[in-house]
Amino acid sequence: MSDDWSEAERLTPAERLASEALIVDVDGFEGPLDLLLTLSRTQKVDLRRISVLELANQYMVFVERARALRIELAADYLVMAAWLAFLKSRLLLPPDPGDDGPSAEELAAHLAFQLERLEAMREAAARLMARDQLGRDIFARGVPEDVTRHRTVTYTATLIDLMRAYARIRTKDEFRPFVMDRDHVFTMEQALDRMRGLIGYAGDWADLTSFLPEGWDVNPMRRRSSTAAHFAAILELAKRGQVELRQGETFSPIQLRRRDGA
Amino acid sequence: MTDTPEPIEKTLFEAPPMGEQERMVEAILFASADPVTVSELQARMPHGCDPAEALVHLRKRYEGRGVHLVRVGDAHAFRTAADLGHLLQKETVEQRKLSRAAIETLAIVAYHQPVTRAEIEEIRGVAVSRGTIDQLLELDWIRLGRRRMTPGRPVTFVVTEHFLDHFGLESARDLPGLKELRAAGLLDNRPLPGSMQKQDDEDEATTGQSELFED
Amino acid sequence: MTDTPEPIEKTLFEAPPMGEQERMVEAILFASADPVTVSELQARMPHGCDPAEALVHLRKRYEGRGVHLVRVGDAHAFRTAADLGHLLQKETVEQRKLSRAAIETLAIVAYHQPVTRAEIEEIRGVAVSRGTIDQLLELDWIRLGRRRMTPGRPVTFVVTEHFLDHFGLESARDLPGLKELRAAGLLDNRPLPGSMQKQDDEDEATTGQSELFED
Repeated sequence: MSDDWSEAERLTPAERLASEALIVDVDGFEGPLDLLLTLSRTQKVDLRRISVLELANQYMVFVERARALRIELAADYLVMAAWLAFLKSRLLLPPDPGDDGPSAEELAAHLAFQLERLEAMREAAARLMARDQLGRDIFARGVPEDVTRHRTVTYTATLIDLMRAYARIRTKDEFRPFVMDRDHVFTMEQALDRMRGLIGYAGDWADLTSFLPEGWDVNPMRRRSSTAAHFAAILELAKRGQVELRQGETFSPIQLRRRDGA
Repeated sequence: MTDTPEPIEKTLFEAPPMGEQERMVEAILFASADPVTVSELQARMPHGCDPAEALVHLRKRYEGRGVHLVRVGDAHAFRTAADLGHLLQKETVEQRKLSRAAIETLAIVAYHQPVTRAEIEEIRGVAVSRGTIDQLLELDWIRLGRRRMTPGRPVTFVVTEHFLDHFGLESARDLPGLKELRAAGLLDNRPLPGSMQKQDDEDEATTGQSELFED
Repeated sequence: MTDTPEPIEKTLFEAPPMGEQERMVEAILFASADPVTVSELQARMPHGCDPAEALVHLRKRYEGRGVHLVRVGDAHAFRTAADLGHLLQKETVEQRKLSRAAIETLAIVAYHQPVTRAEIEEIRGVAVSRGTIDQLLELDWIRLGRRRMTPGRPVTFVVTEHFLDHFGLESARDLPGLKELRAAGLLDNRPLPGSMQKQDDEDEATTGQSELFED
């Protein structure tokens, strides 16, 4: 490494100053290749004709400076330093005829290629970002009447769903007062009107059931309704003294007859 | 020359040509999320522009096109030509289940039609939201029937042909009765107190219902 | 007339006149914020329409206007003219600042696609953090491509249509300076001399890429 130091001493003071400035910025580098690319700019030549030997020197000066300043460098920076040291020695020594690996020049050319490629990508990225961008320079329709907004939602229900729903309501509502079906209801007023006309024919005891209107004796609900209405009607007539009522025993037929003199 | 002196401002801050102003208005209206007023246009465009005039030109340019320049209150916006609206409806059919309220309401209309909103509410035991009725109307499953000849003359609802079609029914009379619902096990899940006595009621209900559909 | 009978199909399923088709394409593209493909247009338009031809007419019609018809990959969209962007800055939604690593990675994916993570790292000379890739995926600027047919079958990354749309590119072939970079050999995945195994990777990469840009 003392050899490296002597190399480093050959750098101009300006170069040394520049590499020290770089150290301050060490966190800003995106890896050793990025650092090498920055260092290569000091050579102010086409990357294809860059002196890799010189670049290797600059890099090693950078690493040494960082070490002197007790700056922790990431491992990949040190790996690169080791590789550059190896490359440098290969470049300086005459080629070994027995070595069938890549030549030092090939390795150097590859490093130059890598740098050039990275530089090219960096420029391409800059050009890309400088393009007119959607939402910044170019704009899409502000009120997209997009099809997604016009998406038709179809609601589905099967007959079973419908039946279940109805069944659910009906089971839920067993205790709901049932909507009166007027067709099946015989009111007391109706029965009273009717009985007033009929009692004239009830000279003798007759069952109340025989006074029920036609068509109201088969259907159970109709029968119950008319029976109740007529029962209430004859109670009213009895109260007014127009009829007499009798019932032999509990649950036996109720009988009525016209009260004489009424 | 002295009679009509050119205002100095005009020469100093020359407005872009009208064609250019038209392009500006076009781009602003296109990109804006809301309709844009003339004064908003003016504020965005270079000094001396006449957006009102540019709008006139632009409107003419889009006449008969697939997109029109329309006036929305005080503002202006691009809108799809009315006759092409159907192209924007991509058939992404998303199937959703009807809400419980909606299906119950529908069932009541089907079984009790013609039925008023108050009657639906009485049967369901809860208020029926406007939205539920609207949804069913929109789906074309129910429609307005004749007004009920009772105080207030409330509107009634009946099911539509489309409803019958959707549910594969020839007529509303084909709806399974309560007996069939019970037979299908749909009513049996909750034996109720006094269910013996209810049996009659149920029969009654079936009868009543068939009468209901007779007219 | 009798000499050249009109084919029956033509009379039965006559497509709308081209002017009408142009209006339709105009309406559909105007209504959509995202680019619409020709096949999507075809699916929405009446039978027998030729949206590709309508697009040619429409593009011409909007030349020099404030709004342009642009091509994005296989799709088409209306976009405001770039020179009017300054009038529309108000609409800008502040965009997250991309890190330098993200921008470079994006450029590498765009120019070298399909590219593996290892290749990106080789080009940049540094590890690519998970977060960088995630950010680009999230922006929908890159997506996973086919797996590379090399040991380990690594995934590759390619740019998306959305990327093209964002940067106003018709296709990845239109990336600025692509030809020059390729001619200079800077898009080659040149291996470190002496590493035989890398050779295969390179062939794959080159093939993959040329395929991508050829079609």
